[in-house]
Amino acid sequence: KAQGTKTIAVLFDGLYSEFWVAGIQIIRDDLEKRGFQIMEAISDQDDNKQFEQVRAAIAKKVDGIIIVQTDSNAVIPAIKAANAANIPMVHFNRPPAPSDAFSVAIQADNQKIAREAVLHSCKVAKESGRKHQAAILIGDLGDPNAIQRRDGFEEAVGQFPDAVEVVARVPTEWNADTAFAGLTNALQANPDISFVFTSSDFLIPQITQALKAADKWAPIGAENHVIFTGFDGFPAAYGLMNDKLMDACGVQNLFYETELAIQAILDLQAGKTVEKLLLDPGFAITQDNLEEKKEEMWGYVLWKKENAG
Amino acid sequence: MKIGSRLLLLLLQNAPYVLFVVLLVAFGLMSDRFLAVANFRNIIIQAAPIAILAIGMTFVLLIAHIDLSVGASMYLTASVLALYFTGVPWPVGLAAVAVGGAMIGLVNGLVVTRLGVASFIVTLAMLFILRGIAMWLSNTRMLMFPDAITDLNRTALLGIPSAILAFLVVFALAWVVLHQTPFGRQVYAVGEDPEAARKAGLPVERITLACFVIAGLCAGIGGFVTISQIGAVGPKYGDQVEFAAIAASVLGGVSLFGGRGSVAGTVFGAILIKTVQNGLNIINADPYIYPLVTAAIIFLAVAIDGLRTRILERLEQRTIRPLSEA
Amino acid sequence: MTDSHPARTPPLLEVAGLTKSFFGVRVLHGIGYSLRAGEALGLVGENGSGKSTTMNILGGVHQPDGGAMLLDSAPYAPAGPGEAIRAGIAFIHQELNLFPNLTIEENLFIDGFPRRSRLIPLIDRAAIRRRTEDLLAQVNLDLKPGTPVARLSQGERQLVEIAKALGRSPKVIIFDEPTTSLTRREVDRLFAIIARLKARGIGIIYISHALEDVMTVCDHVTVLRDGALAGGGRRQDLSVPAIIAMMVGRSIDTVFPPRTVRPRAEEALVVEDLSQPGVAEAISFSIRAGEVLGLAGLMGSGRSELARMIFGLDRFARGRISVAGRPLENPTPITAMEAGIAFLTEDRRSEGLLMGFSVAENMVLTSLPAVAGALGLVDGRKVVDTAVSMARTVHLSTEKVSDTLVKHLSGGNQQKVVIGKWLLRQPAVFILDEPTRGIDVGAKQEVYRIINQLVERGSAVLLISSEIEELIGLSDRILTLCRGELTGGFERSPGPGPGFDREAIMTAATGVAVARTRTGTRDVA
Amino acid sequence: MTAVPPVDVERARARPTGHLRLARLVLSEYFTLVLCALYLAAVYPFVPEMLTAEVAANVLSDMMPLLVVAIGQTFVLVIAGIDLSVTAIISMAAVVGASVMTGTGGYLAGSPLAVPGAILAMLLVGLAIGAINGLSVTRLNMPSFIVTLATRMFFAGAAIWYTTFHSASSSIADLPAGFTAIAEGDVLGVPVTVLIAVAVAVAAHLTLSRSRLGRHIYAVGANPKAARISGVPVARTILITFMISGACAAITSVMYVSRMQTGSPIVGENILLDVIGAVVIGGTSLFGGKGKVLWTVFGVLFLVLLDTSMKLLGASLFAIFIIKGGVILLAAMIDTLRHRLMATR
Ligand SMILES: Nc1ncnc2c1ncn2[C@@H]1O[C@H](COP(=O)(O)OP(=O)(O)OP(=O)(O)O)[C@@H](O)[C@H]1O
Ligand SMILES: Nc1ncnc2c1ncn2[C@@H]1O[C@H](COP(=O)(O)OP(=O)(O)OP(=O)(O)O)[C@@H](O)[C@H]1O
Ligand SMILES: [Mg+2]
Ligand SMILES: [Mg+2]
Repeated sequence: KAQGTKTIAVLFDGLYSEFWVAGIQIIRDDLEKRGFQIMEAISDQDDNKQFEQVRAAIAKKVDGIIIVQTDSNAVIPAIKAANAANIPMVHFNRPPAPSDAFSVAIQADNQKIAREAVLHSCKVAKESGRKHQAAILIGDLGDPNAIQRRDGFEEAVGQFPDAVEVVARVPTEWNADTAFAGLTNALQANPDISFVFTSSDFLIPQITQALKAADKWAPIGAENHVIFTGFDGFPAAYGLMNDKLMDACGVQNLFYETELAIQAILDLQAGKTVEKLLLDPGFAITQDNLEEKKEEMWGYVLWKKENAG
Repeated sequence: MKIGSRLLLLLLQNAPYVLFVVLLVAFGLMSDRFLAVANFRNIIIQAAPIAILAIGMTFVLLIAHIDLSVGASMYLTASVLALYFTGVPWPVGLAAVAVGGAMIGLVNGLVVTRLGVASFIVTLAMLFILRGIAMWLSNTRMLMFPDAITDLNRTALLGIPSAILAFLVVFALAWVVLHQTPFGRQVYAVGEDPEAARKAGLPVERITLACFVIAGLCAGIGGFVTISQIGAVGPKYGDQVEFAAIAASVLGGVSLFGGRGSVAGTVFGAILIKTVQNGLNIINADPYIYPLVTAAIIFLAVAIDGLRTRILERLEQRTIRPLSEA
Repeated sequence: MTDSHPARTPPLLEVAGLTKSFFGVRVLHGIGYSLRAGEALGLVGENGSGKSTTMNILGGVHQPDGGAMLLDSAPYAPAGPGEAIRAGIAFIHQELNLFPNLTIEENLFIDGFPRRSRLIPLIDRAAIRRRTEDLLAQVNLDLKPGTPVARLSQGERQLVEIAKALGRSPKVIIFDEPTTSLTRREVDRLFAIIARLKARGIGIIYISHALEDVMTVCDHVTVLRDGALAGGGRRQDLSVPAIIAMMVGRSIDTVFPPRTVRPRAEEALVVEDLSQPGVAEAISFSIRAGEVLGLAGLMGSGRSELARMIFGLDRFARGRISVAGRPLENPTPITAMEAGIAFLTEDRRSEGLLMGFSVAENMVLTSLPAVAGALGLVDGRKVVDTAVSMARTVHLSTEKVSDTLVKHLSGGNQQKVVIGKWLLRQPAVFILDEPTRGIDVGAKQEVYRIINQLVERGSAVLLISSEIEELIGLSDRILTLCRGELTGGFERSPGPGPGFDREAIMTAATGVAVARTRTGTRDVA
Repeated sequence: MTAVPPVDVERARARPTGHLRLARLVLSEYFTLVLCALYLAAVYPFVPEMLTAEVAANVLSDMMPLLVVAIGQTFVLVIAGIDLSVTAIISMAAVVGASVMTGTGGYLAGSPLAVPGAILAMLLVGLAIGAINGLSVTRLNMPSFIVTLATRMFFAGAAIWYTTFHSASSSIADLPAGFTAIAEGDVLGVPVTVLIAVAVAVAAHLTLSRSRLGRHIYAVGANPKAARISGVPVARTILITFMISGACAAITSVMYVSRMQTGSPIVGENILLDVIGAVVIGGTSLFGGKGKVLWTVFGVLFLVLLDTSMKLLGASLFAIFIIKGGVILLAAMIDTLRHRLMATR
């Protein structure tokens, strides 16, 4: 291999939302700063293709692999292949299923984060003193993240049966116009919907459009405000929180996760022992803790950068 | 002919509409919100983009070609609009995506006619290329559109929402072009038999080219209506809509082998598909069954159509001797 | 120049030295002819002699490699069909060129609709309706302009093509084999129309294998052989045998070769009470081994339908079929073939052959088990051997059976391939539907010879033909079919002479209600 | 579908015979193979790893699943049909097979019959969906494009739904070692998947080129009317063709599942365009009557070489999209030109 420079393979399963775009960018910048070469590949949610990418990386004799798989089970052969080639592997944001293969995972607890964010909104709902009809925008049913976020949502609202009733579960297939149409139709069927959770902030523009059309786009405190919970912590989500249009948002700590991932690779290369699972607790940002927590929210940092220039 | 078989004939001839009515009744029974005027307006608004796209697709299908690139074309033109036409008034934006779409259609058409490559492959390759370019330009980020465009979604003219208006205009134009202009009739002739059309002195290449341009144009316009509704585009934007557009056309009776069908059927097909999705939303169906129900209904509609053609052929078969004698 | 009559007026059209190659093969070697206004020129020659190619050049479909054309004394070199049409050349193609999905009026104006105004490209529906009615009247066709062409019979479509040509105010009209799918009465009607066109000063080029027709219609005849001029002249200086001699390079004297065997006693095919509403009514007949049964009838009388029912291609409501004494229940093509029936369809192009495939592949398609080797896999050697020997049997012009694609063969040779593929099965019953349609005299002779060989080996033949002479020349018995019903049966009378009463057959074939046949042929439910 | 563009006969001229060798190679059916070689030569300076044994082995094993499903597609394209449902068949077979043999709650968990039972179930899924496609085309008179579009949508959704009944996560794991050995094992150094794919390819080749069924398939693809009149059981041939495609997709599913050691409902979801692209690059016509298994082998090889080189280059997703699209387009254009050239000879 080229003397001196080491190569890290960065294998993502897609760049479908700003979270991943920002994530890969931070990792890329950081690695470059540390003098690594990068071999990038996107699997487009095809675990088989990603397995082939891992083998290509091994053939290329990379010095470490940062991977985002689609399926926690299907990635295990790839880990084994990396183990056999003695190349350290770190999972960014999604852990693999338990197995005897060795790799390090950085995990954001989607379900917990979703639950916490939604719990805040449920409390808001309960305090309002009336019962709210709720809609959830569910992600692609083949995507485990989407499933975990949905489950977190269901757990939270399950604790407030008299404040929140789920009347619409809208499948979006992670598809903007399906989401828009689905929410519009749900609002048509249930004009009283006043509680919305989206499994990803990337649907914010469509939700905005649908709520505006139904005359439900109003800030907190207004009669026709819809209690709105996001997930991911996008810049747009911060913007809405700031404008009092969103009540809470589940935030994955992107900076922390990228930092953990790169550190883990370095430690593994140096032969240190590293925990198999490094947790990003994530957090729910709410109207209550917005000021104190916003610096930890990656979306805020990007938002600040954008709105500065 | 007997009353019974005449009734059967009538039913068969209108089979897709019968299916539609059955669906309406079924959803209506399951939710009292379904059969509301506002909801039908919703359905048509939601069907508008796909209907516009499918109208363009119909032109290409009529000449026995196919365009798999319309979704990618939508994504690319929308990305260019968001990136390089920020702050323009919406008519300029609309013109930009329409012209952009038409130019992509022109490229498709030129490769098909000049180089003689099968349109399936040309437009499949274009799907990749256009999507790739759009991702490159946008750096796979979500692109937002200004209020000037997103507000259109809530604008109405003479009480007609803008999406429905756009759809009506495109539909009316397409209908007139196909049925009342020389070009339209020649499209049907080329679709039936390109070799015969060439021998009859028709400019087959020019007509083919024009159909691809129209498909591209409609992709641009349909895309514009979509972005006015959803307000932002990401890398999944326009994914697989070519299949929805083809399904809408075929549901409406357009033949994949050229020469048969009409835009009226296509529009009906688009509305049928959106009605199913709307109905499932309205009755809050289990998310897992959406694709199952949608696929089953597309399947059913086309199956009925196939059976219908077969039975109609039999019923309308040439007879050599009067039937009453037999 | 085809002949040397005194030049009264300059010719309308002059063609000299046309050459043309396809895929490096010369198919035209310097063709020339001339045509005067108001005259008809007959173009005859064997299959593949270059008639259609010559006319395709004139009609702008192909461009010549060499040679020159003058139209109205001005150089003429059309780059495409549109240009030829605008120059005044109307072309009625061998394979009709209509769009069944459009209406008659749309077909007539497909290449140039009248518009409502110069600026707005909207079709002037009223104008095309008026003009269509006028044109249809000119060809005596009593149909609504808005009728879809899909509903028309072959003969009606032919007339629509002529009406379309007339709509262009042409100087020259080319007819490429216009009568192959017309009834005798329709042919007569066509001839009357051609006479009127000539009277209007239009030049006619008429291509046909029916030499009697050519002699009836044309003032001059030009004969092609192998893409070169083989002779010609004024009609009154020529005779049919003389033309045939020029065409094939030798004289063919006995048109129907004599047969030495008599039909045997055993019945090869028995059809009883075959009925299908609207198509056939209580049809019963039988054919003996070694017998040729002719089936006469007007176009559209249901002969092809009858054949298709026997072969299991069309369904029937009632009736029994048995082959060699064994009943054939609910026939499908597969069971019919297993029972020993072979069927040559009237539509060679779209039903008889896989045009893009080789001669060998086409021939063995019906008898794959016979060419199977180890493991039941097709044995390439056997395929070639089988095809080569069959190519010899049917006197096919090529022996490169696995390299020659069927679409590159002439019509006559294509027909030999179809016949060959059925002969390989050694059928007990061979149904031949229009076996000589569109093929030249030489090839016809070959087909007649093959039919004789077949019956001599003991096969039964059901021969459907629209050429009554052919039926009379070949059949042992003739049945007539009219509107789906058998209306007569005729035995060959022994001894010299034609053997059948031509008039009686014609009368039986037209049925009683002669006047009603045209409307009776079609009854769209 | 579109009609085959007419060959421009008028432009055809007898050509002087020069560069005969090259011309013959370009015109031969090994053309795609030539393209592969040219491509390899072109990218070698940038990715020298392409010619290492390890990458060659990767290319070989990456080819196998794609090859098997592409062979099935070849059959369907030859009868002038298309099978868009193959990806859904792969997914459906994957989850059904996994649900049969998974150690956690599988129908045959722990039984020695688990592995054969699962493979059988997967094949049955493929054959059954193929039969639905085939019967819809023959009995219901539906165009194959729409039939398989609908079955694709249906079974892609059904696979995801089915998974929810058999696993708490989004896929079904804990598969027996006997099954995962298919992807990992080898016989005398030859990987089992290669053996399977070669067996499928040889069987398919013999079927298409030498068997009665093969002749029937070509005849139906070229002209169904003429085929019927020549005694070809047209409906049955079409049905069998779709079932072959379904079975091939199921075998591909076996390979994927054993390789990923997971029955995932989205496995193979995105490979449709690769499958059809590979077959068509190989030279099989979308209009029926023309196609060969060998061509498909070359087409798949070409696509996998392309993919592998871009993986090694670490090309970004959009670059892959653009290059892949461009190369498919270029290959199709060259193929068309090649046929024009051939027509003039
Ligand atoms: N488009 C074409 N491509 C290749 N060869 C052709 C083409 N058209 C005609 N030919 C060949 O040119 C020769 C002349 O054909 P042409 O159709 O002119 O014959 P014809 O006299 O009209 O025969 P027929 O009486 O059967 O109609 C034949 O050998 C034919 O195979
Ligand atoms: N009215 C019609 N509608 C549709 N097709 C027609 C019609 N008339 C004729 N045809 C088709 O045109 C072709 C030839 O015409 P036609 O049936 O009149 O001749 P034919 O088959 O020789 O007659 P016969 O039935 O006496 O054998 C056939 O394939 C027939 O199916
Ligand atoms: Mg001819
Ligand atoms: Mg007939």
